[in-house]
Amino acid sequence: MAIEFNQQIIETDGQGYLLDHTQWSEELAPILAQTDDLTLTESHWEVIRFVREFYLTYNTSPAIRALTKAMKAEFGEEKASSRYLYRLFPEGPAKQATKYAGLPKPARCI
Amino acid sequence: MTNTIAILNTRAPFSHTNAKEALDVALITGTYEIPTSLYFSGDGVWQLINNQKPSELAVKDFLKTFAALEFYDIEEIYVDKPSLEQRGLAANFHIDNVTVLDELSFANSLKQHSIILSF
Amino acid sequence: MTTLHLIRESSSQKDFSTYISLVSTNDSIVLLDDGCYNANSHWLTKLNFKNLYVIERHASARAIPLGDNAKSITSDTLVDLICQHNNSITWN
Amino acid sequence: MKNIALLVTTPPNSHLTKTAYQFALDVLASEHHLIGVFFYQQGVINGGKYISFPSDEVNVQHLWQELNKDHQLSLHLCSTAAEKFGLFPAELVNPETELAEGFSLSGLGELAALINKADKLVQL
Repeated sequence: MAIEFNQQIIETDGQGYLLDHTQWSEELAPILAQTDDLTLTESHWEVIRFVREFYLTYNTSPAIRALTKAMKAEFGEEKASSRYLYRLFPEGPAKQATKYAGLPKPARCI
Repeated sequence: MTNTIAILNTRAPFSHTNAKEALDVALITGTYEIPTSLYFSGDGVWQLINNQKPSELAVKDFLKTFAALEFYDIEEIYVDKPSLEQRGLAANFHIDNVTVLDELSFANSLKQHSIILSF
Repeated sequence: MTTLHLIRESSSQKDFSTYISLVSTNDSIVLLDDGCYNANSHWLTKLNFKNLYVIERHASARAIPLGDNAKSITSDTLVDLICQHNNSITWN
Repeated sequence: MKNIALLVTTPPNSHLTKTAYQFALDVLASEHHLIGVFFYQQGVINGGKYISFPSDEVNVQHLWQELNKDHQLSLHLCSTAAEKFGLFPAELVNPETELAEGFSLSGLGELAALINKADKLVQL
């Protein structure tokens, strides 16, 4: 599959994850979210930027528990609860936020 | 009784996939809140040495993931001192919180765990 | 605390030096698969280890003569040994 | 009685895998309980649907399948490893249909669950 964006063809896998994370830009995130009927708010953006930064630093997408632990340090207890994150990303914060952040699909294992 | 798991790494990072596969196990047991400790001896100590550039080999830089271990509650990371010495290596690692142990302390610490997996 | 050490390869295939230092007097060693080739090898006899087991069929299949230093066991004894020790290490 | 779990990392054509199988059989015949086998690394190839052996060689996959059938022993394949070794197309919605009968697809989380339940985890 592919998305046409800014006269560029961006390849994705069957579930909508970018095949090349370097092709991502912030303008692409709302388009990726739209395919799941999700409108991104500033709260979503906090998580998306955080997940992307996590990936670029550690070369892995965080599983939910690591995500909440890492977010706690940056945003405090309230925003780092998995309940809060699931409210934002009902299909699973680790899965969905990584998709809109242009990152590879987390391993099936996790 | 609660199990604690020790993952013993004995191979250098790139020629085998063992290093990465051991790390994957650690990230999962950490995620599942099983107390997880990492041990490095023999050629396994090379996994922690500073200034490696896996991307020059077209290998995904999974070594960067070691720095995220704290988010998986993995804070016990031990290195066998004689293994460093035999290879002429200084305790110069790409992550913090690594404890270098002499031969006997390394063995005693490792063998406290109810489950030991070696890779 | 006692550990069961499982050796499955000949020492010419694997560098055991890192594992040997983990063996303490009360531990046990089991030779299985190609690990049986170590039965009479210098490094092992030098350890002069009293709790040394060999899976009999694995050794006889390989025409490995067993001396008094090793106890021959059948494969099901491995289950008992696993349960009698606190943990096990596979010399990978 | 102890709960024992088994971690298998060698492919079906390796003699080491037969030793792992023999251990599983011995646990099942003992007073202890074998709570599951987790296939990791090259071990996942044991669950490949299309492996075949010459008729005069022992087919270890059949042996695993017998244990699954006769003892309801669960045979977990690490899904990431299974994908890497090409056991099924990554996009498949029901990849389990592409595995040999008796094997199931699991995350490493299943290994963690076995570790939580087991008194002993043996790596063979």
